[in-house]
Amino acid sequence: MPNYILPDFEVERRDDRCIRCRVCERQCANEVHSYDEENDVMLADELKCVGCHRCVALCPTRALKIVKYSGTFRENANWSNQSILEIYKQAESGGVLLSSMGTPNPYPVYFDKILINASQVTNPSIDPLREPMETRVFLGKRPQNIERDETGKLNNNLPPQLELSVPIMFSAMSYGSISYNAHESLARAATELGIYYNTGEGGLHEDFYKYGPNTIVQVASGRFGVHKGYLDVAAAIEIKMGQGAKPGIGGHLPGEKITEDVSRARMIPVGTDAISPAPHHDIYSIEDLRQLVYSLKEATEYKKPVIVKVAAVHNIAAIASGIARSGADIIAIDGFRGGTGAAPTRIRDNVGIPIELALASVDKRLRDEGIRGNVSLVVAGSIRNSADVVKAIALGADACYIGTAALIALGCHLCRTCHLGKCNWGIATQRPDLVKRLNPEIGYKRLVNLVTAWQHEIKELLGGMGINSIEALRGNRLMLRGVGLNEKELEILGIKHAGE
Amino acid sequence: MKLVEGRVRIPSGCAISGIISRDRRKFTGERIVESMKVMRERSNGLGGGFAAYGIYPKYKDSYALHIFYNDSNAKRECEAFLNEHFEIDEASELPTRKIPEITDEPLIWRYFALPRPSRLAASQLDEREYTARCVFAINARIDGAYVFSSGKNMGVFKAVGYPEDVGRFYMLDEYEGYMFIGHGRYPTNTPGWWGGAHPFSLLDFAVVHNGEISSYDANRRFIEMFGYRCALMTDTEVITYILDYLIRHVGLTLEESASVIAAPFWSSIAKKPPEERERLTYLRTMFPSLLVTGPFSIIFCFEGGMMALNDRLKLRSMVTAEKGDMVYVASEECAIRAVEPDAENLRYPSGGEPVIVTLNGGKDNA
Amino acid sequence: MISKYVIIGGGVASTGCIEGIRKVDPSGGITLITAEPYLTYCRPLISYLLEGKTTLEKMLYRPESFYEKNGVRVMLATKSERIDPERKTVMLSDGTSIGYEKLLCATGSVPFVPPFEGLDTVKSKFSFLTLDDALELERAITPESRVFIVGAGLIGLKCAEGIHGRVGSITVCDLAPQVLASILDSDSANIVEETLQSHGINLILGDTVAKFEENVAILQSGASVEFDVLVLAVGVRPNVALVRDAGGKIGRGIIVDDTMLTSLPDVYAAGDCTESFDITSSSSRVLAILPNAYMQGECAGINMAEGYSSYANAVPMNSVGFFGLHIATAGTYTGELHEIRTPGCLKKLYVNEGRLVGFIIIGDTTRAGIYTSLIRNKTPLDEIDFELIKNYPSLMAFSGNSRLKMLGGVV
Amino acid sequence: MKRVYVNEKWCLGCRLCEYNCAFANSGEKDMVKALKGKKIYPRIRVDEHDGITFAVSCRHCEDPICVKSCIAGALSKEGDGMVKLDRTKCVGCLTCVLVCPYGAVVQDERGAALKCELCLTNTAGYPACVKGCPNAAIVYEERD
Repeated sequence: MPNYILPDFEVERRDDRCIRCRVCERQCANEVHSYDEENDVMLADELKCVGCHRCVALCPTRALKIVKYSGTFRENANWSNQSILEIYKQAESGGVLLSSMGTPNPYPVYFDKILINASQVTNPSIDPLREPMETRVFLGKRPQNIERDETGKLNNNLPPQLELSVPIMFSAMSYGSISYNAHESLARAATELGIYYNTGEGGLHEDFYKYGPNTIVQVASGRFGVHKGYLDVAAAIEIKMGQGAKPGIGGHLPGEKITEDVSRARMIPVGTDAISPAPHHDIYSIEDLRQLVYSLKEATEYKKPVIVKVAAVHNIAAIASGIARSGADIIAIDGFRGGTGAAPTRIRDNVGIPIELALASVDKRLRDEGIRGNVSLVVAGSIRNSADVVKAIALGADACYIGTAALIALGCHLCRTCHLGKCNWGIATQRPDLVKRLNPEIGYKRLVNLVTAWQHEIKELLGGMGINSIEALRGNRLMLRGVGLNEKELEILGIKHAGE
Repeated sequence: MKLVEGRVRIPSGCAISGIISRDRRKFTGERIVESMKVMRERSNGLGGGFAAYGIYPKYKDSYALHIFYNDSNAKRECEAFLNEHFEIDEASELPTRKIPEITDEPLIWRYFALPRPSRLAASQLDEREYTARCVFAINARIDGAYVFSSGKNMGVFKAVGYPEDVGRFYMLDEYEGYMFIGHGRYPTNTPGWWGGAHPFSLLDFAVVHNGEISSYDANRRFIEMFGYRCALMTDTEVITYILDYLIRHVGLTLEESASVIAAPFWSSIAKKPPEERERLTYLRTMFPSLLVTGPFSIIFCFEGGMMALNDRLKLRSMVTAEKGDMVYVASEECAIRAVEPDAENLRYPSGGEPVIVTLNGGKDNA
Repeated sequence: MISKYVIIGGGVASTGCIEGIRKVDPSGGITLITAEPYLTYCRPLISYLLEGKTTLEKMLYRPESFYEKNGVRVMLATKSERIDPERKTVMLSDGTSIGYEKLLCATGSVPFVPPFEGLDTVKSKFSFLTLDDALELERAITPESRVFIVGAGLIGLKCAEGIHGRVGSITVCDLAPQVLASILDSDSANIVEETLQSHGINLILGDTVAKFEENVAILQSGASVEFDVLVLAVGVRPNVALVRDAGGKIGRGIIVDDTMLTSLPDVYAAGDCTESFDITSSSSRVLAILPNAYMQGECAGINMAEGYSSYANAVPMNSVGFFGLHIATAGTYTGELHEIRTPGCLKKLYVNEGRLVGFIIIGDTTRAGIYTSLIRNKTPLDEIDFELIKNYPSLMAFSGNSRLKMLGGVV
Repeated sequence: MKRVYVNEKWCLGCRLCEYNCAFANSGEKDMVKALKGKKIYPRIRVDEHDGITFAVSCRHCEDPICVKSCIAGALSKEGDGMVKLDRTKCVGCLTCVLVCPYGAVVQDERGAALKCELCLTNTAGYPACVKGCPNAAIVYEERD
């Protein structure tokens, strides 16, 4: 069958700088580079290049540059290169197109159309270097009433809470979709930071049980790796109903990623595909969810908060309100720009709604119904920096999940080929020679640095607003203004336009 | 567009003062006016007001409703509503003194009323909650009518003008009470309307406040889940509602309420003895959205006494002093000296430390 | 006069001894008595000196300051005549004597000169052991000289390389049918012989001098060699006289235990004058090689200063090059032979009772030390991947864990 | 003393250490100028065999047999514990190569001995192999 596919990238090698150390060749799992002994030249097979920049990053003389392939099809306003390319691929393969990470398509990023307030004159901004600036949050239910004992002393009638030093958590990424070393990096960082990471639906490797107090374990439609010990060791349990990148779609981890260790963690045979069904086959409606929530609470003696994670879809507000009444302690909403290890391209790029709008409408709905205090809201789906965190919290979130940002901190270069399992950065792969490229000793420090840096920035932004505790920012939409948004968008976001 | 409370958020700096006799000894409103006068600098003539307690012994069991009307239609509509929900003992114009400094006054009426028993029973609410809801209803629904005082045996008097002029206008020198608070306003943009002046009051709760809180919308959006409607978009309003919610609905003590709205920092909580630590952690975890940040100093009054409180960083000035059974709170010491030259035990309460004064023999809680 | 420590002989064994003593005793007085007029220099370098690869200054084994720093009194050009173990004194050539508490005899070796007939008729004849030998030889040679070297061992051949290019011709003869008979087998020797011959050095092997007639050497085969300068490099003998005369036990060399103590009380010996136990052949031999001398000296020094050290795993070994061709050998050549020939490299590994006991490498000697340590540590080959490192020595042959130990900690 | 330690668990076999070493000891300021078109003689070498890779350089032994064996007195154990090679004294006999149990002494283009001196004797001042290792498989630290 003829192959009409063009390369995505070109390898530009400055031969005057190349010293033939062949690091590029050794480090490219896609086998783009090779050395021709006879003519003493480095060759490149560009069709194989995914633009992960491993070679560029390691080239000691900066002789390499990966650039977008300059040639194009005869594209036009309607038929973009991408659309043409996809048709060629499908005409060749007859299959569903797969891709990884969040959608690259130019949908509006509302975070970028929201600006943050600061104090001038009428009230003082606060200098985080001089005054305490608090970023600690607790996630969980708040009871309706207080209780006192006979002496009038307040009883602690709070259900189990998650305490976060900063309102950021590492979102669900399963062991299998990412490597052992990536998991260890996340677990260690979460522990050091006093936050949480999430196992995703991959079970929990026995080596990581020691990080249990900072671990959120996931129970998803495949129920992989779920057993008493798994639930008991965790700080919280997350029921995954959906994922922003692929709402309404299950998961599929190809057999080659099910290695000895992965199979043990997932409790499935080595080499078999791990398929998570689209729905939970014991949850066909909200009351079924309630049953699962409570059976998990029963199983763990009501000692752990239960999180329900859903994808941001059109009627998310109603869904969230349902969940809030289902006994869940925390609702996690994943926006459609969220990442994935592998998803059908068409789904990823066309299904769901942006997290900003979903969050705004859910927060409003829960308040209108007077039940916002029943649950905490965690949002995900492309939180890219500390400003996104601040905006999300001002819109009404209690905390944010970061996935892609964490992976980038670990070295991910967003080449979006996780599903190929040949991650040159040792993250989205199970190939031992690639996995070892991510040394958790380095990885966890980079994650700690990232979150610490964001925490500093959050404090700066809070101080500017004259706020010295993150609680006072939650839902504080007056601190936000929109730019270039229409009336409807402003109304949904519940914010004023800049200048108002 | 004419700027009006309720349409725009109006931050403002201010002067506050409060005087209480713990033995319920009565004194005239002249003193609070004198005390406010020396802080004229802190106001800009765009709002002044007072709350006076124990001034209506004759009707001490009825709710004294002070209402502004823009016009007689508003009055007619509102009185229809009142008659429907209340038995009114007396309705009269609130006595005022015409002075050049105070102009454009609305119709100002006063009603001594009690809920109609049939209605009250039907509502399945207690008398206070019933009355409060009626107040919200009028302020929200009846255009041009605004209830600015709704407590028993107390009254709020406020207007656009400097506090001392407002005091003369309302003839405060002719009222006798055991507790007064005053407020002089310095809004950073111009309000149109008398209702926007302070104190802000609900039932027998009245609050005067100096500051601009940065947590406003977080507090507002949370408190509105419980039936409150922040019609004025002022800090004073939301703080009053927060205290009303915590005290009247949740049932926290004044100290506990103070530990919620001006919660100690986690770092200082960590240093407390275990039991105290647990209590404070509980309150912060239970009511995170009622933490009030940004600068404020408030005096919160209720029938049984008052609480003075600063924001936890003490970003606004506030002084307290005593003389005999009298207790004084003010933005500045001079405001106290002006009415009590030999005031004793002058103190500058630290941030988040509530100063609670209750009437002798009275219950130590709102 | 009395010195706590007395060392006779100025070879590297003496340096080893000084450094050994100082590891234990920072101050005890040390006296070094040497017959040579020089501070300790690197004897094996004399051929490189002639070759111009080093200089007199660089040949010093330790910087001049070394002796003062270590509180060593050095007596140059002083011959020790006799040891009196009862009185614990050493008589010197100048008639004086010196008392000791501990004595080290490191007298090295002396050239062995066979009683050739007519040797006395040869005017210009030299040994090639000491610096003076080398300097005298250098004075004697001219670009025209025909140099005849008797003995194709290390000394003879190194001498040949040293003067190569500075003389008219060089002829080397040896009774043995090959060169370097003491360290190479015949076919590895062949490679060396080719290299030497390709550099114009004449080899006469399996033949030796019957008699000298002034400038002519008549060989047993009847052939004759005309020469201007004669170098006698037939071999060396341990210099055991002092200890023997004092009644000490002598075998092939001075007999010492593994603390380097001789049979005489407080008299130690180290270096070429001793015999040591070769673990590869499990026999006592004279190992006249520099590393051995240093290590014996150091061991003796430590024990002399009442520390404890034992030196019992001597391994014969040599690393030497001729005209760029490298030779590395160690141990004994018995047992099962593993031979690897690659372009420019011949490698012979000898395995006995599951252990590597010796090897010969001609050519690329990269990482030969890994083989040597297998010999020294008597590593059982079934514990490592021997096949893997036959071609190319590498720590890869060890298990991950032992490698972790080797590379992970302080060694 | 601080030594260079390799951890094969994290070694990627990329060989950057070899090139960084060669560069650091080249005396050049620019890596391209230093190494372009040249055969390199690094003092650290990476071994590779079915999936296992690790680098080896001088261990700076407490009791260095190479120093004792050097027939030219060119190798010495410095006060700071570093095993130093005086290349002006070395005559290239390679006895050090014959005795080093780690195979850590290598040869330069002239056939003379060459070994790691922790970049303390060149301009780098800090082990270039360590600084340049992308996976912290080589570290420079105190151990016992």
